[in-house]
Amino acid sequence: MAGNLLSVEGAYKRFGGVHALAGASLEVSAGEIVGLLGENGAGKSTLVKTLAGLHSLDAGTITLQGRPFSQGNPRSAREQGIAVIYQEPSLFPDLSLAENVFVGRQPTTGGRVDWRGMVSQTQGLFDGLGIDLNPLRPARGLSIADQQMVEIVKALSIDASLIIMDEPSAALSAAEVAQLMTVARRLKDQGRGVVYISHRLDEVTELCDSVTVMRDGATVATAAVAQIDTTQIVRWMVGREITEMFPKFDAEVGDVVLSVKGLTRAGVFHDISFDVRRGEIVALAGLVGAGRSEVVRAIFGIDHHDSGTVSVSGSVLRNGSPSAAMSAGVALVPEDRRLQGLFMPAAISRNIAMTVLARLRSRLLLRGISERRVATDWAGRLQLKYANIEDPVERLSGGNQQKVVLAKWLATDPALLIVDEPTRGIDVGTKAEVHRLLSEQAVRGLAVLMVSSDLPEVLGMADRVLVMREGRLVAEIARADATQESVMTAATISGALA
Amino acid sequence: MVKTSLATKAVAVTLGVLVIAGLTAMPAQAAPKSGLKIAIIPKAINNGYFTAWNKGAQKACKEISATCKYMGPTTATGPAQVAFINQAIQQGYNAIVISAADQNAITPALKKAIARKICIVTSDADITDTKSRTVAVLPASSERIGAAEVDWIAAQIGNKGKVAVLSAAATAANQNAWIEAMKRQLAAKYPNITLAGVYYGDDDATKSAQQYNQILTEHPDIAGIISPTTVGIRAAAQEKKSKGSKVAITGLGLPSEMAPYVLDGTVKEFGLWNPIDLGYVGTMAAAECASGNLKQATGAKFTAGGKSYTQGANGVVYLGDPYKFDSSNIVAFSKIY
Amino acid sequence: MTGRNVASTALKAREFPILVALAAVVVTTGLVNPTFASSEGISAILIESSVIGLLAASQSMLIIMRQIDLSVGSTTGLVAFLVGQNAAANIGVPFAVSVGVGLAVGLVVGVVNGFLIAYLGLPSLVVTIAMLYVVRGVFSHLAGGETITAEQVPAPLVELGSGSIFGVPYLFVCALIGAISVTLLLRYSRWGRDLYAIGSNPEAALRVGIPVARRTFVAFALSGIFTGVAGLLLLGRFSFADATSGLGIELYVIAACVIGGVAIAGGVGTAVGALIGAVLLQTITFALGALGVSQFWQQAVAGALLVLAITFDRVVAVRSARRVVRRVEVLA
Amino acid sequence: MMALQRLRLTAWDRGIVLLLILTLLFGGMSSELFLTGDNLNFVISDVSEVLLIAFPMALLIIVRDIDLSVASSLTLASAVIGITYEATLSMPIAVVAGLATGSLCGLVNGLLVTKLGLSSLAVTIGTLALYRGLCFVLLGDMPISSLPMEWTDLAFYPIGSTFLPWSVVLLALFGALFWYLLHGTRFGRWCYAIGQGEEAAAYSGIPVDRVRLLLFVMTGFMAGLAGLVYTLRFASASPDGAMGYELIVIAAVLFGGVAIAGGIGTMWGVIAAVLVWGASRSLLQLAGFDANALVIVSGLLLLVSVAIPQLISRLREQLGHRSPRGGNPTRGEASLPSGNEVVHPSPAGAGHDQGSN
Repeated sequence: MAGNLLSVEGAYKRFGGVHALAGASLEVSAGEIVGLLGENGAGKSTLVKTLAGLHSLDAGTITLQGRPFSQGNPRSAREQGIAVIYQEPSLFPDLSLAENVFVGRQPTTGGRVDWRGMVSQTQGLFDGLGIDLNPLRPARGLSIADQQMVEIVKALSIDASLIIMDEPSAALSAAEVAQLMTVARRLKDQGRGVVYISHRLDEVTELCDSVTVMRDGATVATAAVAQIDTTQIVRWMVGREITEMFPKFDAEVGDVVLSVKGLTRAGVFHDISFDVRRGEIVALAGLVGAGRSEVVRAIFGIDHHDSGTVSVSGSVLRNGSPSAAMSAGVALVPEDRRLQGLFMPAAISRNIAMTVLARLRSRLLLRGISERRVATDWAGRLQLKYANIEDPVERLSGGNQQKVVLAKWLATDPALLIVDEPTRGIDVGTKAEVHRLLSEQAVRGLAVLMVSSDLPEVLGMADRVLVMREGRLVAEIARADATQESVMTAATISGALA
Repeated sequence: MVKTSLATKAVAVTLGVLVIAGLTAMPAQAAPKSGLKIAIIPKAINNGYFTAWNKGAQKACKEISATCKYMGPTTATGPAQVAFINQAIQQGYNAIVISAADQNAITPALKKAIARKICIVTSDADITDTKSRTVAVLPASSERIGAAEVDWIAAQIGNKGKVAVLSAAATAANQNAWIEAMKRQLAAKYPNITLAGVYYGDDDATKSAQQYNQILTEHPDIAGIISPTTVGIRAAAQEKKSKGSKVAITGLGLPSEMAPYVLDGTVKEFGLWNPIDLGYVGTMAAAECASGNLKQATGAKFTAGGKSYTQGANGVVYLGDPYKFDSSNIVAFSKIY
Repeated sequence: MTGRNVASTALKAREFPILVALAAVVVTTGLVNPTFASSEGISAILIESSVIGLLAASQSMLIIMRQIDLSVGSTTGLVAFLVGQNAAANIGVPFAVSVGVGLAVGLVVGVVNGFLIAYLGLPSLVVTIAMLYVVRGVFSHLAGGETITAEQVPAPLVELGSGSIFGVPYLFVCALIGAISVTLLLRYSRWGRDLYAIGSNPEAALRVGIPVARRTFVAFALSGIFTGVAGLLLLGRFSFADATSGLGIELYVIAACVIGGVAIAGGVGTAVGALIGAVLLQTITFALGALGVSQFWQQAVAGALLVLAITFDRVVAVRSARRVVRRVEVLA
Repeated sequence: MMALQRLRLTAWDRGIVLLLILTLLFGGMSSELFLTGDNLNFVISDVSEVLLIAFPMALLIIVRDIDLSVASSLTLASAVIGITYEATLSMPIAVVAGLATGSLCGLVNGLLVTKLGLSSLAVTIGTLALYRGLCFVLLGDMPISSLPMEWTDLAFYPIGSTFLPWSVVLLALFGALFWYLLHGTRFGRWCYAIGQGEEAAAYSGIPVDRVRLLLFVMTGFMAGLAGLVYTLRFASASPDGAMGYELIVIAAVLFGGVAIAGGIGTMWGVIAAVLVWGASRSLLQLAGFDANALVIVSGLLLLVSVAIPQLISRLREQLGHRSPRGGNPTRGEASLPSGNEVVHPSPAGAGHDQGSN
């Protein structure tokens, strides 16, 4: 191919027993935007990390601008011309934007940091991309979109020939996505290669020249965008019928358990009203940043809401009190497992028993043996794979960690189970187990509210799909009517109605 | 360089006699037992004044063949001294000579020592509860020390103007007693001298110097500063020397530390008793007590270094008025302590 | 973007309100008690601020990178004592040797701290509390009851402690030079910028390839050298040293940094700010006296002001963060 | 060792308890004065205040906070006790006033930290100066020593015919109480949880700020209680008492195996550490070391207490063991079984019970 920039061939990478990459390939030409697609766990992020210099391949070749790419060193990857922009930017909040762009390699004149030069170079890069930010302002308080822009500028400042954007749009609003696309096109016009990773197929088809689809660590298809449609892409990504994956049992739908009325938190979400009934799995869909996690956080009481009510089984919950929510029978499996869900250095038993300590006391004394008993019981029920119930939970795999979080909450015998991104970053096998578990809970009579960005999961599991966009509830779609298209349309296009 | 006056010689000789007397004098009555174990506890080790104090104590010990251990805390607080009182109790010392860093806090510990038949003598600084020690060997009565310091400063400033006091810690008992005496002396004898304030340097060189500057900032018209503590007067003298102020400085200081300031005119005169004598007499009293020759009783006498000392009320023994140092005698004394 | 703007933005940040507070204290107190604001009064404040100020300036470097050094008080005293002792034991020793001794002692403590913290990964709070005791104990043992008095102090140090240039005491000139050089180092060298980056987001710093351990080690070593200089200043300042020199000043140093706008959470602040904080702390102490506040109230009021300063700083920080967010929201 | 294992101590705590036993044994052998009732009475009295404050300080550091103002709170409580007694001539009222003062000091710290979100290190450096200043405001240059004999005698005489000082009653009572609180209640589990992950704790329904506030108040209260003991022990209330105790307390707690980064530590370790500290001081003193040596040893003990676990973990890494936590895996309250591995490579989980009961 003329102007071939990057070529990855026959890439293999194994972590322990897991084949993260098993014959992946990727081709990028200068001046081309390639969409890299695949489900969670398909190997995209391993491939990206390899190109960022964080991993080395077990087998396979990487050629960059005709030369072999030297792997395994982030700094060297950058020097060879690859810049990676992650979904969650990691800037230095106290440093100015100019410095964030140039951190560790500030321009110097005679050994002295050339602030003026640095600021004007940054300003130049900002201007070149049409970014309206003051290079002297600190990064603290920037919106995610602006942080992404700074990361892109950072990539440009090292004059990267290949820029990889790992789900850059996940947390952006529609207007911000448009701006991002403009920037991406400008990069392309400058003759750079761009790899664009996204779950939003409409974005990919709009922006990219070609797509590469990965599944189970291997590249399954590469095609020019002009020649294919989204249905084809989804088929490649999933590789089988979606419904097979999701064990959905018929549950008897009963009384209203959760009733949210006019819930508002200024600037975050507005006038949210919906019900969830016994035996029902309701999905809260939408783009990241649409306010879904914020809504469930407010329901559980982590955040205060400004107006509206949350009632569980008929009684109104106290605003901003997780313990009140817990005693009313609400359980929340949070979005960020490591930070919010688990005490990583603590024992598995401690983690599972944490929510039910009040019940474990026997004769005034909280005994470790009762913690272990309840933990072993739940670990068994959830088929948790562990060596010792007192091992620190950080030794478990991601999927098993998620089971610990589920166990911790199911142990409270909740009436309402809220799960936020329940299968993010979990291998396919465990993922199905988690889904089966959620279905079983619904059958047992729990009300389940599920926040998910994983569209197949939403479609496969939910009895009803609620769609949020920019802090508002914009659609309610019954299971029968829920399709990729109907949900995505509601989530992305303003003015669309269900 | 400075001509040694007759008076100086006389004093030097007296001191020498005192020292020699200790070696040669025949004890008048029953001699103290030999082989006593005596703990010498200063307010804090690592302090030049108490090093001199200990010198006297060790001298006494040598004379009576006692084993004396100099032990104490690194910071001058009562509670910190208690650990060393306990050590003396555990190790079966016969007597303790202590300069009380706190007039109250060490009393319970001293009572325990007394219960173990250990003789307690306070030297240099006393405690409030006079029943918790046999005798106190103190430099001079608070009245005399306070009055003398006021007299010195009055002479330097021409009996009028503002003076300030730069003291040690706000809780230092002997300093507070002297300051009260100073106030009485001012009221009685010097109507034209006003007391601008009392400042506390906590016997910390840094803080004392800062307090000196604070005094000058607050009272630019200050005529004199009395610092009844060796750390304070030295810090004040050094500050005056480096800043070139005209304020008169007096108080209680160690001749060896103050000599340069007296010789260059920074300080005209100041005074002190002899800490070596305090340590010496205190240790002798402790030895007498431990030998069963001394009890607390007003009017009772004991000898040390050939000199007889009489207990006043509550077992207090004063060594005599503070001695005044000036350019005529400082050189000779600076070699001694 | 012009250089002037760069400079003004830099100053605008956090030091400005402290300077305003400082000016306010000086002016109001000066109105009540004119000698306070006289050149002698101000000179006295500057002298008293010098040692703490220099220590605060070098401490700011550590706090900016989320570390702390509580051993500085002990080390400063030790340096002062050893330099004096060395000069007294070797009469006629060149002044450069005295300086060398001081800096070397400071450097040794700094290197030990730095090694334990940077390469063994021990928490700096614990290590430096431990070193506070160890250094103080060794110091106390070496010093015994010995005092270093004026005639033992090297003459240039005595001159340093008492002289002034254009009415500004030499001591403060030293502290100012120290603070400005740390500020410039931290502002204009990549090395210095790395410290801010480490303090602002340690994980991201590792990710962009900043050698965090090496930076930490060198910063502690450098801070040790500054502590050595502070010891020389202390000796010059008082022409005196004994086993209690420098006792307990570490908390004043930290307080000066906090007041001077160096965030205890790292990433923010300047050495000059820390020096201004030290001056403000000292000014308040003097002002309370000049206003006739009783000695017994002074510490309480100073403590209350310190708490207020911390609170105020936090409130301002939260406010400005909120303002930024709101502005972004309006733009979006 | 079996008995110790049944107590479910982690490696570090076991080490400290072992060190305590060794110190006592060595002390008894090297000096006949050391294990006398008299000396033990003194050692226990001498550590009373530090130990009383170390109990809550351990919890506070476990939740990743710190209180540097404890010595000042202690002295302020002592001052209030003295003044109230002088004013009312009623010791019970004075004691209540003292304890209330301590608690109030803690409450102020806690409110500043939790409500305003300030760093506890910075706040308590400020209140350290503030509370100490208030002591001088209250007492000026006049320490109060006119306390009733029947109370000061409590600190003076041992219990009955034993050698134990009366402060042992408080130490045992509050030691048991704080042990129970940390190891036997939900509240204790919450403390560990907050220290191990504050956000996860909030997501587990733990009232994080309320727990922290309560711990600050407890610390203040215990400082007040220590103030009472201090006042009685030295039969006086003085504004410059207990100088520098804050660092001793913190050093002792860290020496006891509580990680400064939070989430790790046991009450056993802390109690043993304070006793080791007190015993070794006494031992050194009896052996004729001077005060300077005591200071150096305090510092070295502290340094060793953080360096050794770190070195062990490095060593384990080099030997190819996987370290469960970057920090100090051998000190894990949380990583109890891995603690076992350090001493006994045999599989853990031999049915022993958690929480030392």
